[in-house]
Amino acid sequence: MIVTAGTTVEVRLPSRLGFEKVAMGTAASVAALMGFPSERIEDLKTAVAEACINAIEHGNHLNEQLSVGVILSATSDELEVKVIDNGSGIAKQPSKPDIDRKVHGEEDPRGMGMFLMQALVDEAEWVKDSKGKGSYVRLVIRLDKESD
Amino acid sequence: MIVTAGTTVEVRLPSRLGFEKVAMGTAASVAALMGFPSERIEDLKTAVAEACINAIEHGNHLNEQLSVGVILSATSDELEVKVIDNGSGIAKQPSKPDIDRKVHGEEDPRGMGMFLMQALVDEAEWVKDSKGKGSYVRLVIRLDKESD
Amino acid sequence: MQTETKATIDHISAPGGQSVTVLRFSGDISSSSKEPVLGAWQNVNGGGPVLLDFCKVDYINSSGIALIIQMLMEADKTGRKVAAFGLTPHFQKVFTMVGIAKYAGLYKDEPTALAAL
Amino acid sequence: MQTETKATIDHISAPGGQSVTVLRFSGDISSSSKEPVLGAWQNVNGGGPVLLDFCKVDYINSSGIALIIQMLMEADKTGRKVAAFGLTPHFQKVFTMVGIAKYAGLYKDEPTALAAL
Ligand SMILES: Nc1ncnc2c1ncn2[C@@H]1O[C@H](COP(=O)(O)OP(=O)(O)O)[C@@H](O)[C@H]1O
Ligand SMILES: Nc1ncnc2c1ncn2[C@@H]1O[C@H](COP(=O)(O)OP(=O)(O)O)[C@@H](O)[C@H]1O
Repeated sequence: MIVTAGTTVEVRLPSRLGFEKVAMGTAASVAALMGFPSERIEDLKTAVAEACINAIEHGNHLNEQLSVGVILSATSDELEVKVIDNGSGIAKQPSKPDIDRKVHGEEDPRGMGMFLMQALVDEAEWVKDSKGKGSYVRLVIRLDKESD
Repeated sequence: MIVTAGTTVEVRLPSRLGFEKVAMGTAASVAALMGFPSERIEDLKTAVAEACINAIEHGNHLNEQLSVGVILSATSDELEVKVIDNGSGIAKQPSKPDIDRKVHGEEDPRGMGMFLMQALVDEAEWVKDSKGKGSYVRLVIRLDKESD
Repeated sequence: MQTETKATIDHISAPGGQSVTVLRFSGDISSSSKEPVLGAWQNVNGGGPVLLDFCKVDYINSSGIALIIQMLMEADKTGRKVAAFGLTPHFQKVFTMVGIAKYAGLYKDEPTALAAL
Repeated sequence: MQTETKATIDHISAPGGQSVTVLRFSGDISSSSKEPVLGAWQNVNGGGPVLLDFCKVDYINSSGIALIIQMLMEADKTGRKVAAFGLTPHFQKVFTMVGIAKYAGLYKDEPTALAAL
């Protein structure tokens, strides 16, 4: 058993669609323990789900031999969630989804995950793999912040 | 990132009372994904909470530098949950709680955790540390089994 | 290991007498829901409005939202009116964030959605 | 990082006119609940029955159950009647498994518990 610091919870999931729900359940429990209101917990759950889906699909290419890591670090006023995969990270930040273009078939109907993460949490940052330790997205929600 | 098999979810929690709720949330999500009915999920949540509380209190003696490991392994018909601590395991199986003796002050009012684990899940087994890898309790719930 | 998506089709009348198709979804709405969601849309007949019932859906992710946008694409082609009800406040917010509210009215329940047609 | 236990004390009358003390708990009932749970019990006066209200409690662990047994010990000493209500079906089962049902009636809600006194 590895020694870890005080308030870190780590989860490792198989790279199979559906398992993002396990990360949602874990993140929701940590956020509830920290006293986040239920609307903020819903925001976090959706952001964590989208981060895990991307890690499973785009990072680990649905290879079930690879796992997705989720590291939840709680301090007295914020919760940071890192979702780590074995890929090389995002090539570029996608443009904001444009519903008119989507509805008129001028833009892929998909491509809303990263936008939702940014819209739902207080901080969302994508970090590309440097030393083979995996790429990750870092999501932060703060206790004093109102739900947008 | 470590490579793991297909349907294993691993969680690492700090040895602090309250964090058993995170294991409950994770276990509930995995069980829901597997299609367990809600009563069985409640049984599992209570059993996993009691296992984590014992690991935190009796195994790791509330030392927050140590973490509690929870390994959830799903097959098509059962879910196994191992809760691992750094202690040397249980000395002996406690006797079944006797409510009359408790109410009359002849027995410690505590001492119901292991009894509840055994009563709530289909299998509960305590394994003592052998090679410094930690002691664990292994809980199993099966998909076809009715809630007792 | 995902909760299967189911869709049923109901035909009802709005208070004004107009005939309305209701697509009632249950389970998850995710990438594995393509067949049930778009298949249900294929079975919508006539030119009347369509209501999407999400009362029994508790998980929707961005791939599921993309399927809903695909229904809106089809509706837009023929000028068919679409509205949705039964979303939690969280998913009403999410649908509004991605712009769906611009193409489909979002209502709390079926009577409210029907009254607004 | 645990949800604080709160207890309030109400004095009500049973349908038969008997005066009844109700201890209403909220939050978690766990090892950190010793003060609020046993402190509330210290404040019970008179010899009448006591109802334990768990409607607003959603987490109880075995350390919390031990505190409930300690209240039953105190009640047993003076022959005071105790009943509980508002437990989920799961916790009704758990309370029955550990034998609490032998010393405290378990009822679905307050009127049912009051009627049974
Ligand atoms: N973890 C990741 N690893 C590699 N590429 C990623 C990752 N997350 C996102 N991307 C890239 O960014 C794009 C946009 O992602 P997103 O907004 O979530 O929409 P979608 O997943 O529907 O395409 C993806 O199509 C993919 O190319
Ligand atoms: N993980 C563990 N490591 C070491 N000892 C344990 C562990 N779990 C249980 N025990 C021992 O077994 C006893 C009975 O446990 P339990 O039935 O859960 O009741 P309680 O925790 O209230 O004492 C504990 O008091 C402890 O001595």
